Amino acid sequence: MARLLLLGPAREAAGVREDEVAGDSLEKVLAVARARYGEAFAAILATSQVWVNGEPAGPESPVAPYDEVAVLPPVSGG
Amino acid sequence: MARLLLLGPAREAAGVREDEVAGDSLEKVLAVARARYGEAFAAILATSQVWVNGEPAGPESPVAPYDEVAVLPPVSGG
Amino acid sequence: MALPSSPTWVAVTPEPLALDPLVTWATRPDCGAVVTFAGTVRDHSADHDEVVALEYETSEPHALARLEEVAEEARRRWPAVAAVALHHRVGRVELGEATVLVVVASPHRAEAFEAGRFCIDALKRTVPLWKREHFPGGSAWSSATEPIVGVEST
Amino acid sequence: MALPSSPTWVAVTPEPLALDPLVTWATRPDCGAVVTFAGTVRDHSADHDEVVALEYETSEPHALARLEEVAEEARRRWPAVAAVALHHRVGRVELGEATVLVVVASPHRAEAFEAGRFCIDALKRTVPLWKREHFPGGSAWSSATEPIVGVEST
Repeated sequence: MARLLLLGPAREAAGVREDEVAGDSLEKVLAVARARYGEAFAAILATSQVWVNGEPAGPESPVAPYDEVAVLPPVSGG
Repeated sequence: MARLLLLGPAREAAGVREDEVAGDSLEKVLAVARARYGEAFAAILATSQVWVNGEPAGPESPVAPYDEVAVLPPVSGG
Repeated sequence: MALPSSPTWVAVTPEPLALDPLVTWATRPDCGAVVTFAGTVRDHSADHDEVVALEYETSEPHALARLEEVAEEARRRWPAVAAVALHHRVGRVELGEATVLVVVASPHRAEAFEAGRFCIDALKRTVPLWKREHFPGGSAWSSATEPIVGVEST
Repeated sequence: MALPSSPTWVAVTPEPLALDPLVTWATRPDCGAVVTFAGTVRDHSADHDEVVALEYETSEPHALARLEEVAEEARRRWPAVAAVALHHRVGRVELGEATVLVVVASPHRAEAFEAGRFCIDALKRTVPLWKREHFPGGSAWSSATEPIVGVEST
């Protein structure tokens, strides 16, 4: 199970900050997340960057157990 | 008598910070100062700006009693 | 928030920020210039006529890693830069308080100004931070957002 | 050094300088950016391998008038600038201490950085201040000098 980290508006839309999700590619992990958290989350995910273990990743990226999948909506620091 | 204000290296070369000098033009006031304080002061005066009552002034500028004649060598603030 | 021995000091903290300790830390015997930037909470925003506080959310390890990268990149672009501190508040920050501090020390002022400007510009685009605006009667995420990018692309 | 009600605060003082009170003063509810510059005493100079302190001499009324003019000119060139503080030490300043502080607050950061840079550059060329360098065994006027010019020509 990958560890999901949902931040800012993604955390709010999902109703949870950390979760566990099955799937051996980023695409599969995110499909599970979309199904689990619903449309508001899916809309935010569509505009977000996704990191695997702190590195930007694409749909094909492999995901191993204990990998951290972080969903980062557009940022507003400073 | 004009009031002379000698600053920084000009003060040090003259040995005095404030003095009184006769003369109804800047040229005359500075000639008295040169004679009074000697060559080291004259050398510094040659590279200095001179203000009368806080405004840049030239040799022909009139100087009235109680006017302040300030000698400002090149600056090094900051 | 222990003082680091290396010349980069990054932090995300729920505590109020103060400049003087950072400037004292950044000042080096061989440096004559310290430039700082403080971002502060404004009473209005693009979305709301009245803002009473901001509230920042982050992932601390990811934020610290990116802040370190911003400092490294500043030093790579301006090698004379001697010390860089990047501190960001998290949690609720009241009107008038500082949300972020950038401190850059260098031998001369030109590179301190340039590197300071780079650091705050890069921080805003590369560090995982999300801002909620609190206004009378509620709160909402700021709409002043940018897709997060890598430090190398700033 | 009483707090002024106008948004310009200039001072020449023999007391140590601190940034946080100036930044607190400069921060306005409608401003989100405060840029500061601190000049500090370096351990060497163009003239001396070892410098232990600086000593500044001025004419306080003339220096204050010129500092006011620098602040006015910054506000004229960057009308969004909301608050400007320009404080300079006089007398002896030890290694590592700040000799001058520039603080500029404005709604956005671009003009705060630009106006801050302008203020320190203009201050150095227009304000009557003279620096002696103290080194082991003696002291001498700094040779890093510029003819004093009017603020309008900076």
